[in-house]
Amino acid sequence: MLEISNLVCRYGKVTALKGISLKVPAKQLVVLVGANGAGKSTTLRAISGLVPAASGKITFDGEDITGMSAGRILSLGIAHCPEGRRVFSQMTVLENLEMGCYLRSDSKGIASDLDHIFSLFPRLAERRRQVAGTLSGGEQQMLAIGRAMMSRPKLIMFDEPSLGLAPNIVAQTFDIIQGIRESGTTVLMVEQNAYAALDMCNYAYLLEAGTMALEGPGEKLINDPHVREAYLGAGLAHA
Amino acid sequence: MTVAATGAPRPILAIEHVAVHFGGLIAISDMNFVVNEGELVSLIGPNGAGKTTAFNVITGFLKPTKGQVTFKGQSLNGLKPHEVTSLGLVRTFQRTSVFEKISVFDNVLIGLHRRTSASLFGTIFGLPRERRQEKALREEAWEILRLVGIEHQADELGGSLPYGDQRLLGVALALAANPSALLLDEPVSGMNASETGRFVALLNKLRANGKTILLVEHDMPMVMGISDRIVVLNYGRIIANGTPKEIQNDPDVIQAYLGQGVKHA
Amino acid sequence: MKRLLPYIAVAFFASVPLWLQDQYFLHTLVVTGIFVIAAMSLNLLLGYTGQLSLGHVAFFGIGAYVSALTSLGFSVEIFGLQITHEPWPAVIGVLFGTIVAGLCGYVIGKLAFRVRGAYFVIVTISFAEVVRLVSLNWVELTNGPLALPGIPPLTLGFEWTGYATLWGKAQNYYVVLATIVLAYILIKRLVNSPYGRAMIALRENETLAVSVGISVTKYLVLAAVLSGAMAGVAGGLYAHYIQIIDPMIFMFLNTVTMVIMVITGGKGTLAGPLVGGLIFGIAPVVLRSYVGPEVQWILYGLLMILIVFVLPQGIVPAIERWFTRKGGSASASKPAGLVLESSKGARS
Amino acid sequence: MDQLFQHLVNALIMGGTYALLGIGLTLIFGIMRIVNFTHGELYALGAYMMYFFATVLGLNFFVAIAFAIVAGMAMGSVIEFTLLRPKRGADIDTTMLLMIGAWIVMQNAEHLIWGGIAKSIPSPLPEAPLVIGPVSISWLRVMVLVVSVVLIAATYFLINRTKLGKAMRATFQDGGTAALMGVNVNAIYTTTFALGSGLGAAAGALLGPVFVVTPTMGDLASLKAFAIVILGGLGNITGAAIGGFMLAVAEEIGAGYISSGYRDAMGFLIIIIVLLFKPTGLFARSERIG
Repeated sequence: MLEISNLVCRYGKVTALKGISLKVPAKQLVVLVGANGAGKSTTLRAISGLVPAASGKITFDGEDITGMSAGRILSLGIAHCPEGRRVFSQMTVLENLEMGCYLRSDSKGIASDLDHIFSLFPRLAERRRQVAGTLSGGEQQMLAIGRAMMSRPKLIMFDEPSLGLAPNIVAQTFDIIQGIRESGTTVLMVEQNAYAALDMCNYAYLLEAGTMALEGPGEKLINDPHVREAYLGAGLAHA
Repeated sequence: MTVAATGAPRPILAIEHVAVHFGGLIAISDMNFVVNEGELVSLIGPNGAGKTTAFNVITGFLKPTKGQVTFKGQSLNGLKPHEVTSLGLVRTFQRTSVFEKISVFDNVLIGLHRRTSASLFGTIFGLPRERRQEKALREEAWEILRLVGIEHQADELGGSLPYGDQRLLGVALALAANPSALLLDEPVSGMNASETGRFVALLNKLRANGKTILLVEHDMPMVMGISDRIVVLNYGRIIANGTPKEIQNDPDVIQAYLGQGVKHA
Repeated sequence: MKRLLPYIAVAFFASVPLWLQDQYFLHTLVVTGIFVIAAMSLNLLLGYTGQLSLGHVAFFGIGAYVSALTSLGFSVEIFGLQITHEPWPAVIGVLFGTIVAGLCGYVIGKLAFRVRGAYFVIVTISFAEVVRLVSLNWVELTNGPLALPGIPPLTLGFEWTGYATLWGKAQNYYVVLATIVLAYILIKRLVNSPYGRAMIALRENETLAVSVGISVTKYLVLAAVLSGAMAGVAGGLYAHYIQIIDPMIFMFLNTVTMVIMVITGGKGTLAGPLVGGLIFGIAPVVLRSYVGPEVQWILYGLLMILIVFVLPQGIVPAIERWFTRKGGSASASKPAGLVLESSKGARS
Repeated sequence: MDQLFQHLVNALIMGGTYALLGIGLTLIFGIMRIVNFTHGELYALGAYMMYFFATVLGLNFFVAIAFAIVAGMAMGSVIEFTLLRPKRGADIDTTMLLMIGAWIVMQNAEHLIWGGIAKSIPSPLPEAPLVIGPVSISWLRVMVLVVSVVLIAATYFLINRTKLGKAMRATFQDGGTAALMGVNVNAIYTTTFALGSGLGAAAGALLGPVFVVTPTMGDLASLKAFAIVILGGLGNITGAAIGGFMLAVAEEIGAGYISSGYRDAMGFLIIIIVLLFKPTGLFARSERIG
């Protein structure tokens, strides 16, 4: 469904991605793991059109989306749930969700999708008139996920959904993401919490300093000592 | 704990019961640790664990909600960042570590700010004392550049240096303030292997000169290789404090970094 | 060559009254010189600390009014108290004007510590506007819109030397030139000292500057005081040269003129305000014979926009860069855009 | 006491147009971080356009107001497109200098086109004032108040109740994430600048007939708009509306009870005092860190 080949991205002098390739098949959950600064977020930002590609190609459903505007890419069906949630903190819960479907104009469909989100997250329904900045971290995460779902995407990308959340909320968040995939939406997730992510995914990629170091089914990577090394440093392989 | 055999460890920096809340969000809850004189301690932890927040509290850029930081026995509570620097506790920054549009040499001269006592009057009238002082400062700036190993680039603009050299210049700037303790915020992130190698060599040199160093860093091989002691933060709380070996085999640390959901390991 | 340039410039400008026949043009040069001093003072704040003061004319005007009133004398009633001041020599007036303007700089500098960026700009504008309205409405003191006429010219000298009264344009020209040279030396020494470096460091990256132990308040306030005082000197010279001042002196356009001078010449460079000041001091006289004042101002505005787009650093750095590129490697080790005298041989 | 009522009514009427001025300016600052020095000139433009459409062309008074607003919006779009868009992301000082340049050009162009002599715009409304008890108000001023309140309400509705308004607020809070939602941030910037300019022009179109129209009328308007915006907190729309009325009251009281010469000084004194004691404005929310 989504295919990246030889993508290179630069921020000024620093090359964040040095020619990576990956595939996300339809209706699957693919994760991208790796240590801080490996280039995970940049990959997602490049897919959504927020970071220009220096070279390489990104295709979605067979269409070349490299260099398209963020709005165009969104309307093709790729939603991006950004790192750190980034809810509009001074707008209400409802307005945040409405921003999620900014490009849509089918009011009936929007209304039913809103109902769907509210049934999925009853906490948000209770607080629909509340300003998002006053929500707890977990509630903000639900809101960010709901907002991404409001565009009725074919593919949702999550950037570090567990970041800064308490462990029980993390588990809940992963359950929701699992549910999204089961309902037929493709998921590409970047996650630092590697074991949990690898445990739930269909396929995984390990990024290291802007290059793909390893790929394979989740259970295979979990047992690969290379993953642990990537996080905690070498010299541990036999620990 | 693991301080060299020069006698009992003498604490230079102590963080006691520090907590930081941003609105409802708890960035740091009850943090306690000590850095001893001459020690190299690393502060590590996953993203969002509160490391940079901790740095900001220690150096006066952020006021803690609770608790206090003491340096050389003096409480830093309520001090402004430049006053903290004056006590000899100097930091570097993750991103903006140098003055980009100023020459490397002048960068270091700016760093030497704290060492001058030039009077405004003397400066404006070009009195001998101020001239002598200025000359001495320039000498010292050269010395620092040589120590760090970027003296051949003295005339370049700070921002035009290669990335690794910029970070070295950042340390030179901090060193110019004559710190007894140096706080480095992710100094080698984004460096390539040879740059990291140079940086580690510099750190070792500084240690040999008796500087105390507190490091926040993600580069695990480097942290494991150089630290006397490692403090691990997760969710704003210290989950481990020990030697690199102890840390590497600490199940809590492994869980913090790689997450739950593992049946094996 | 570059070392000699300032001396050549001073020698050239010192010779001007000897051969210039056109008295009106000499007058233009005197006024331009006064504005150059004001622009230099603005550059200290805008160029070296990065604080855009759009009320700078207030310091200039305060210098002018205080100096004029000190030398004219006045008698006002404040809260039922009659305060009368007998005329003092003009030189003392300029000195007082400088001190009062410097004190105002202190107040504004203290404010700058609390509010930055857009807020600071607006505070400075408001300050100038309040001062203008006071000068307009405190008729008992300032004569209001009717202007303060008959301000005595400067007198120089001591009791034992006798006094020389500066009636002539050429004499005033030399006083202004000397003041410019003094101001230039003062700023140059300051900029190449720990004081100036601290200011530049704050401009370039405040967080980093603070981390090496530089106090924000101390240096911003210092820059504001020096800048205000220097603008006050310019105002005092202006009052005693023109010999009549009115509240129009506080017009926002006067500040804008100073800003254009600094930006065009090159903010944060020693020569910038001199070059920009000369251009914009003389340009109106040249343009006057071709176009009306409105068109002139339109051209100013367009030029300002153009400068931001084409030469954001200003003329002086652009010329320096051009010379370094042309001059080859001999002096090219010193990169363009450099704000401090660099390393090695530089003397203070 | 009667005097006080009269002052308060006068203040209420001026306050409406001040609020328009302030909202226009704060909108632009809040979303685009631009200190718009041309704001006063857009105000003057509104007044001149009013003069042109109503007096020179003899159009219906209210149609002329609408046209003047449209002209202000068009001018705003031009400024945004030619000066600000190419310098997107530049620091605030750079855009400030551009705006100062544009301000000089606009003011002197007005001078050139219309001459320095003040223009007056006759109003079609009855001459005899409306008298309620001790207070008397001209019908023209009543109209000014009504129209400004309608425009304030319309702006409020646009920002809080429409999709465009939501996109504007989202861009204001987090441009990057707004772009992720599919908002065309560039278009929002242009719209915002046009809208803010239109409000400034509206204030000019309304006050033009009350006072006279001169090329320098924009200067004081700009400075007052700054005062209003600082009172309300930069970027705070409701704050600007309240700030507008507060400034008007302060001016009326200052002029009525202290000295009319200092009427215009009130705004600046307020700025300085507010910034000294509460630099974030009277109605700013406490800022969130992190």
